[in-house]
Amino acid sequence: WNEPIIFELHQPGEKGVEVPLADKTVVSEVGDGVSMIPGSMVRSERPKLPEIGQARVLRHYVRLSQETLGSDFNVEIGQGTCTMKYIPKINELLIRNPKMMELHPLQDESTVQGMLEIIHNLDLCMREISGMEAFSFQPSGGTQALFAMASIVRKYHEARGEGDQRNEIITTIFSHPSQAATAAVKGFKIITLHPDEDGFPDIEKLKAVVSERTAGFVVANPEDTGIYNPKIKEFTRIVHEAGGICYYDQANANGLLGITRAKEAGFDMCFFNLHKTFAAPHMCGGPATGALGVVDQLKEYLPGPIVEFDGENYYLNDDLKHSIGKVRAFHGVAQTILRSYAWIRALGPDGLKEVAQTAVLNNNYLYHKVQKIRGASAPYVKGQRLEQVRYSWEQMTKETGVTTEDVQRRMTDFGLHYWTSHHPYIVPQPFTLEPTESYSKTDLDEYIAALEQISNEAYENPEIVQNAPYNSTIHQLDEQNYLDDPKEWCITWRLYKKKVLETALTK
Amino acid sequence: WNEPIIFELHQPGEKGVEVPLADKTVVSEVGDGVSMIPGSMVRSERPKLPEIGQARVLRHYVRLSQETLGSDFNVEIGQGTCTMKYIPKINELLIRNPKMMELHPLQDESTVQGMLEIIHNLDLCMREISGMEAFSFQPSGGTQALFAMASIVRKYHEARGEGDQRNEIITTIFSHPSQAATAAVKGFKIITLHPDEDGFPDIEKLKAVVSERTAGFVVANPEDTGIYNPKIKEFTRIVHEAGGICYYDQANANGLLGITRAKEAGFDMCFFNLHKTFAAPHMCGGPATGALGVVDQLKEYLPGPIVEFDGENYYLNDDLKHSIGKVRAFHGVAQTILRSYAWIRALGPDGLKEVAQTAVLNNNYLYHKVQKIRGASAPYVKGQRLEQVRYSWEQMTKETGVTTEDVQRRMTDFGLHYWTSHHPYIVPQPFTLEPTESYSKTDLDEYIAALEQISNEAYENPEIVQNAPYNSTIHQLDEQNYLDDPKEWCITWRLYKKKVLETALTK
Amino acid sequence: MTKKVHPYIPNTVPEVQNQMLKEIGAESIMELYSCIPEELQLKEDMKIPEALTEYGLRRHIESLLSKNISTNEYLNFLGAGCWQHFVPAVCDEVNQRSEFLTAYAGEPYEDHGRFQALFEYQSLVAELVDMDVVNVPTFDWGQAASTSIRMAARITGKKKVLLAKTVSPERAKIITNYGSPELEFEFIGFDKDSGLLDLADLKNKADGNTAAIYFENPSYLGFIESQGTEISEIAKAHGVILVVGVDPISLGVLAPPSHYGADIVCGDLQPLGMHMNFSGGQAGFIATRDEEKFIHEYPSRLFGIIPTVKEGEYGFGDVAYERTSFALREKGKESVGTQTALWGITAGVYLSLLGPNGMYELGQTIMQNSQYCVKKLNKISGVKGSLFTSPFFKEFIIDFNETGLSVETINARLREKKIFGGKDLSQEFPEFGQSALYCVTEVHTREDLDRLIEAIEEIVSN
Amino acid sequence: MTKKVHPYIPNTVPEVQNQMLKEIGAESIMELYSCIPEELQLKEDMKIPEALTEYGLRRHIESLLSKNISTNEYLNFLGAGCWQHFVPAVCDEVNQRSEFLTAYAGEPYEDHGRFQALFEYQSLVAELVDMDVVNVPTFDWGQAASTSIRMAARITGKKKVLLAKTVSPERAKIITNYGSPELEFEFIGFDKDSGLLDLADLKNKADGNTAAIYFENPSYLGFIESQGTEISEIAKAHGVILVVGVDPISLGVLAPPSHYGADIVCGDLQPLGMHMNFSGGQAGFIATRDEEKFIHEYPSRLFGIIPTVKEGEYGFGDVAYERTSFALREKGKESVGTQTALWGITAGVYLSLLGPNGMYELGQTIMQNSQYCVKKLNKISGVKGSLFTSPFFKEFIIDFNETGLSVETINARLREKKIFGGKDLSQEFPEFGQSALYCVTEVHTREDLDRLIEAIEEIVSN
Repeated sequence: WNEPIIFELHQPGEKGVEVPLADKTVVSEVGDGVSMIPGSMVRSERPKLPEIGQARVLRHYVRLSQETLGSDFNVEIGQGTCTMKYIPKINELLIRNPKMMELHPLQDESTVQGMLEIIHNLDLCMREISGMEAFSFQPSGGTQALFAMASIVRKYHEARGEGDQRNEIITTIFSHPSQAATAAVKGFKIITLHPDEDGFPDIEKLKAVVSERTAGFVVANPEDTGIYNPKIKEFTRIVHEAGGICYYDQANANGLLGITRAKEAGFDMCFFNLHKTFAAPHMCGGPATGALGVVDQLKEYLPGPIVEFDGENYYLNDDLKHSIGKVRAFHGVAQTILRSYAWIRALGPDGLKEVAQTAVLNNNYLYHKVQKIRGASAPYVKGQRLEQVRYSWEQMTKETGVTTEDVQRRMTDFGLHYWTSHHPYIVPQPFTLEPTESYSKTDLDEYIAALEQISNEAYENPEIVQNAPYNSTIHQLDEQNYLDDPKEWCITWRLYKKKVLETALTK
Repeated sequence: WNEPIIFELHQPGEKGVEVPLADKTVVSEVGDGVSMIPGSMVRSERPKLPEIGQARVLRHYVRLSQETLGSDFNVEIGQGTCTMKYIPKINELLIRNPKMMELHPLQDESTVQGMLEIIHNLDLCMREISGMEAFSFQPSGGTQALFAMASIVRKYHEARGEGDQRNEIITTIFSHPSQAATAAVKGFKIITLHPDEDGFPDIEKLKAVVSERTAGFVVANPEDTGIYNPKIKEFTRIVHEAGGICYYDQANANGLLGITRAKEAGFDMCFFNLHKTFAAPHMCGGPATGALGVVDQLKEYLPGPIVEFDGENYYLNDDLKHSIGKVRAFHGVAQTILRSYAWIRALGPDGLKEVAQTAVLNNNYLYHKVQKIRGASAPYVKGQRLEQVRYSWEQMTKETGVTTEDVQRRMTDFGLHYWTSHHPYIVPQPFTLEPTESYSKTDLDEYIAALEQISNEAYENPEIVQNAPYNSTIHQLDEQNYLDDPKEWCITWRLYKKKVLETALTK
Repeated sequence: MTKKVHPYIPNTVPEVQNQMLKEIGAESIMELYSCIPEELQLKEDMKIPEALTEYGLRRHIESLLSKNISTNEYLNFLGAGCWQHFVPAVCDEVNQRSEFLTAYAGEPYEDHGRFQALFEYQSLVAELVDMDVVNVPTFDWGQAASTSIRMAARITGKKKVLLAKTVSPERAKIITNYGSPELEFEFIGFDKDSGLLDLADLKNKADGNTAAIYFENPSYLGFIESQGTEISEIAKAHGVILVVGVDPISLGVLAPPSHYGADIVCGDLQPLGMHMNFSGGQAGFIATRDEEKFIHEYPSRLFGIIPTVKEGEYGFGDVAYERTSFALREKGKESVGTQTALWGITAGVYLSLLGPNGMYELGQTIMQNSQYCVKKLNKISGVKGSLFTSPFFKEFIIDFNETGLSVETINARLREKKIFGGKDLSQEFPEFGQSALYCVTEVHTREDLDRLIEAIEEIVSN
Repeated sequence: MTKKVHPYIPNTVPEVQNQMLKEIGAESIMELYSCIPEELQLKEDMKIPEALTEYGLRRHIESLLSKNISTNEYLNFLGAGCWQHFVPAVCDEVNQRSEFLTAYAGEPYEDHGRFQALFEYQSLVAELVDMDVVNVPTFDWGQAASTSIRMAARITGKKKVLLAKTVSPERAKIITNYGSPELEFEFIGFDKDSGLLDLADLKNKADGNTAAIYFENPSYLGFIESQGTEISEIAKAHGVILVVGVDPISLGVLAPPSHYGADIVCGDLQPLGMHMNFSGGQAGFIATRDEEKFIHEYPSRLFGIIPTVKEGEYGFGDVAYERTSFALREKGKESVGTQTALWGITAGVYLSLLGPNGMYELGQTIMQNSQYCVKKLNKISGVKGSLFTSPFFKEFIIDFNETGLSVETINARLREKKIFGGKDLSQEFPEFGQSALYCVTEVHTREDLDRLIEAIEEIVSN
């Protein structure tokens, strides 16, 4: 499809849908309704939205959907760290129940017992998986969960009178950027540990930075390299001894379910991305859920309300003594809570463990195969990878000039995703693959074959890769300054009309 | 996508879904259950279905869906006679209600009052639209409705003791092939009238063929040429005077809603395709509904049961004295009945008339434009077209060698459908366009532009058209004898394995 | 004509209409209707309620539907040709995809996916019935049986058709209307204890004028017809084509009719992934061997796999198109039109998901659950769990004659307990007195079955 | 480890696992876990119920959900930040498309459609608020307001933030937690009769240290804040950035805050096509002028339209990516991650469907319906339909103080009549005594409103 921008479909007079109008009796009672608006607040011109018939609006968006590569459509292992797994269709069907979709969050508790029970049941499951003792599902994404945890750390030290003194949060460079960013928003100074030469967080560096200023330590384990830090319990001990809180970014938990837990590793808090490990869909980037679990001691700090059970009824407890308040409206993303609960129930305890084991098996298979591809390598320690690996094309780039961004565009031609890594590129020419448990050996072999072919192309005829894509929805972007020059960028259609179309006319 | 055949995805041991197993108590009571099967009836080997994980099955079918051009995705005016109109999404949402999907047809009437009311309400609407006096929605397609009408014709004459004598049905060549075919199944001799030089059914020919053997007359009006027979009332009078029943194929009714009706034209029966004129989706070719309406005198001949209302409750009346019995199980395609009822209610009487008027306007606009395209023409009378037109590329074929089949393949490159016409090709190098009311002027202009471009290509470089398609999901088919030679045809994968794959191995 | 622009009709915008009329050279739209004689033009308004907005429509339809009670709300034991089975969510996802939903009769290029999905459906059902050819599906089992029988009549050139008396009476109505006046139908009796076909009666009636014998297995009444081979031998002896109707969901555990001599197999796809939809989920299939005499008698479309000009690429097309009414009008084989393609695709999805083992397990679960139900019912005084002595699959007749209650009464009392009891057979089979056809499948948990059993016990003992 | 193969995990097939292990050169999967110290490995089983089949899961979840009573079943007048509106079916169709549902963070090539849909969403909301820049949506209104305020603080380099006391208390909690410890918050009072911001108090508190003033319009309490221009003048006088929160569904009839001087506008997209989902439908937006100082302070992604190497083709990319935490970690602007992209796409679909006239008509219907409700309520003795004298949009406070009944009691009695009454304000605004915040929208028919009014009349007069 070569689908225009929606504004280009404008045909004055057309209509996409008829809205409900007020009943005649209502109109005869109150008139036009809008005369009540104070003069200063009347909108004088209608918004310049396009007017388009319903069929054309639909056609536009379904065509755009076909130009979007959802995980239902490809061997989605190229978006490493994102844990792109199979999204069970039954769960999508279950959330379309009006008794879920049409609930208002302020309904009396007696009328939402089913929903509260689902939330509570998920809480119980998450406790088993993590060893934590209370969960909040209010944070609606990993970033918001990290922010909530940073808030708890601050509140905790404030409650103990150390709020001003403890103003440092320690993290590692292979952890998600949001760990550092959210702690900084919460006013903390960030200390970032770089890995040792094998790719492990360096315990000596940790020892060097802890102090009475240490408020907390946040880390992913395994990190985005897929390397598990076996000394994690020592790390948490060191931080605890310095008086800090240890919190755990479990975005990379997919290889750990039923294998090892936050509690035993010494963490006080952790969060899981329900939209990653727990098979809720990513929905182009949310809404999502960062399930936030804490030990008993920190329960009173959670954002409220949380769901509790009194043996007979489920109820909302908003009476948390040290609560940080709220991080998000009402109760979070209920559909995703339901999806993840359903997913856990479809797997059971054995199934969850098989998820982890198969994810690790798949990843190690891939790891084994990718390293055999000419020009590709996996920096740091040999082996010891769990659910994902950050690879490098450093050698290929040196030898052929083909970069990881070139490979990225070329992978599109195979109908596959491919992601490099978060910035900064500590690993040169990086790419990160996470096969999860959802893909079969045949699927993995297909992905590997595509990488092999591109490597061959790079060594034989690098231009093939550099000029890609060929079979994508669009051709290579002409970036120049269009995205970074304030005079050129066009963040909306009205700016495009002003900066590009009208300028072109006057030329 | 280059998606394999589903059997090629087979991986022994994989599983697409877990079926419910019997409870332990049940098993302990009855054992394995299958031992009860008499020896002669045991299946000794499991069926050779493929074993595939759920995600891969889904991926396969959603990819195939993307390789299918539904009317949601294109300016669907090229499938003339099919009345491809906008399928309102609200209706699709309404039929997914469990109180519709999960009804059993034999439930007690008291538990399906809502469904029966919908059927009855639709009946009332259809009576207004047609002038008929009772409807059955049991026939699940136009063909089945035509068959039911042929059955009623026979039963009617049998009831009057003329069953053997009246064994001829008269039809016209521009009517749908099923009119003739279903009457033939019902044992009638078919008399087909060809048009006069202006494309009208020839009244003199009709007069010449009616006799005491005439059982019935079946016709579409307008026919598939889009030409309305203005003498239709005379036709029905002549047939009635000869003692025959007149029945009306209203597959082409989209230009007539609120404008003219079966009753006034003198018909005794008619049917409408709910999946055409009444905006139910075509679903790749069914399930569908042929809504069958009759005058009071023929009500007792309908297939049973029909829905009636006693002023308080809705009930099923299966006590029809001369009923032909049944043509289809239970009550027909209830979802489609609901859809069409919803569509009528969304439009109201004025909206229905606007449907007809706009369909006719759109068609005449297209008619006007297409005739200006080099090499294209619209045979027969000038003007007087209602909702569709059968065009001809006769001139272009003579001048360039490009045939209507070549154009058909080339149109796929524009992401558009294009249909030639039913056999036999009375109109040479035919194509049939029916724009309906659903497409905007812009949409029609887009379609016209594609035809114009192809005409230009044909005159300038015919090979472009002849070697098409280029951008379709697949390349040109290599037909040879693969479809008509019994040794070559492969109607299932198992035959393909036997005839092609195994033969290739032994070569 | 109102000035309101409808969301479904873009060209109701007056400016656009005027522009188009100008282009055409017409004054008004009604001018375009001049070909319709004045006397035929409708003068009055249609008595149809005024238009509703989308929201108003939704409220209206939902309030109507709310008067229904679905089988999600009440426990359901009705079957008799439309059955409640587990529908995998992936089936719904695929058949609700707007591409499949709104496609129709496109060509092998732009509709490649539809052709492939239907070819695969043919291939998957072929494995299930263990035959080489399956059609693009027709309306329902009744139509499939009717056409199978007419195919047999054309092949043999004969007119007499023998139907088992235990064939579903509704289907028998469809078959006889579809066959008449050309064919003649006779019924073959059955054994009152076992339900099995009366072989003596069959031998008596089958002769050189017989085109086809048709019976169903498992039968409409639930029992398993174990005499397939014997029936087939009688058919062969007279050159009769044996047509067998089958519930495809039984074929994970039961032998497909091709194994005991059926020439044509037909049945309903509804159990394979279709919701009941008040009977909107029916779809018929026909299967035969790959022999010209069969292929050339199919009225349906048959999609075949063929190569394209690109090496290794699959394409699809119509096999032997020239036999159809599309090609030959009344000279074609019966007729073909819009039938039930989407359900064919769905059945394909279903079979791909379940695979050989799923089909086996499912058959087993159904047998276990239904046997459990009968066993427990037998313990209720006055109730006979299964009227027939034969083994059964999924359905069975409960004999209530000894309870002194009519099935109508029992069913009314069951409804009070939120249960839909089985189909009352007293009209169709008066010889069974007060008996009802119950359907138990994999959707019934033990708790569901116990609830039924307790309810019946309570009703009959009061 | 069990031998059962799960449908979600293809590689649980033992033969395949063995083949893969062999390839890797490992003996067992647990060998791959050798990097996890023994002492950290979980020994006991997790206490989670055993796996359910798909059908069992469906029964389980549906039985839990059946304990809920939805707003389809009861008439609902709750709003207060999550509102019941008409959701066009096309919105659901688009956001349930499996492509959009399961996509994530792909590149501008293979995810071109996602980029375009989000760019269009930005562009459509930009027209609604009449500003030039809109972000890819964030979590909810609370987050959008929090970030808008922090943007203002970064731009001005100041720390004091003034919040209207009528800001939603829940949002105020989010804002203050998000702003602390860096920012200082003070509240501005309101007029008890009209609800309007106390301009004197504002003048008093606004000074050279003030980064931002934030109020909402229509306010949380429903009234229309008519002093936009005056507030803006006070802000300008001190170089303060004016942040206004808005319910976007009001903007067909109400002036957008940019028209009365707002620098940053934020709000919640939920009314624009999202089902309530127990609050799962929330999504926040932020809009500003196209000025570098604003753009560079957005933490969110901003998609821009750019050319491709092919003439006339559109492509999309991240504008000023370097400001984000993706690029700079803690040096970036706040943080960015998975937020609410699908709701952004949906809001775009919604606005495309309604167009300018639909948005106007919708606003009008809401005003008419809510005014009707207040007018009728005023006729009930002891009930004051609207506590404030100001005009309102969609929500209003019913004053029950004269009835002698608590809101809690009234709501309980309303539930008996299958009505969800408005939100009890006695906790958040004790100064209003027994008052409740009611929400009336286009989903309420006159019959619905009359039902409410009659119910209240009956309750308070007994």
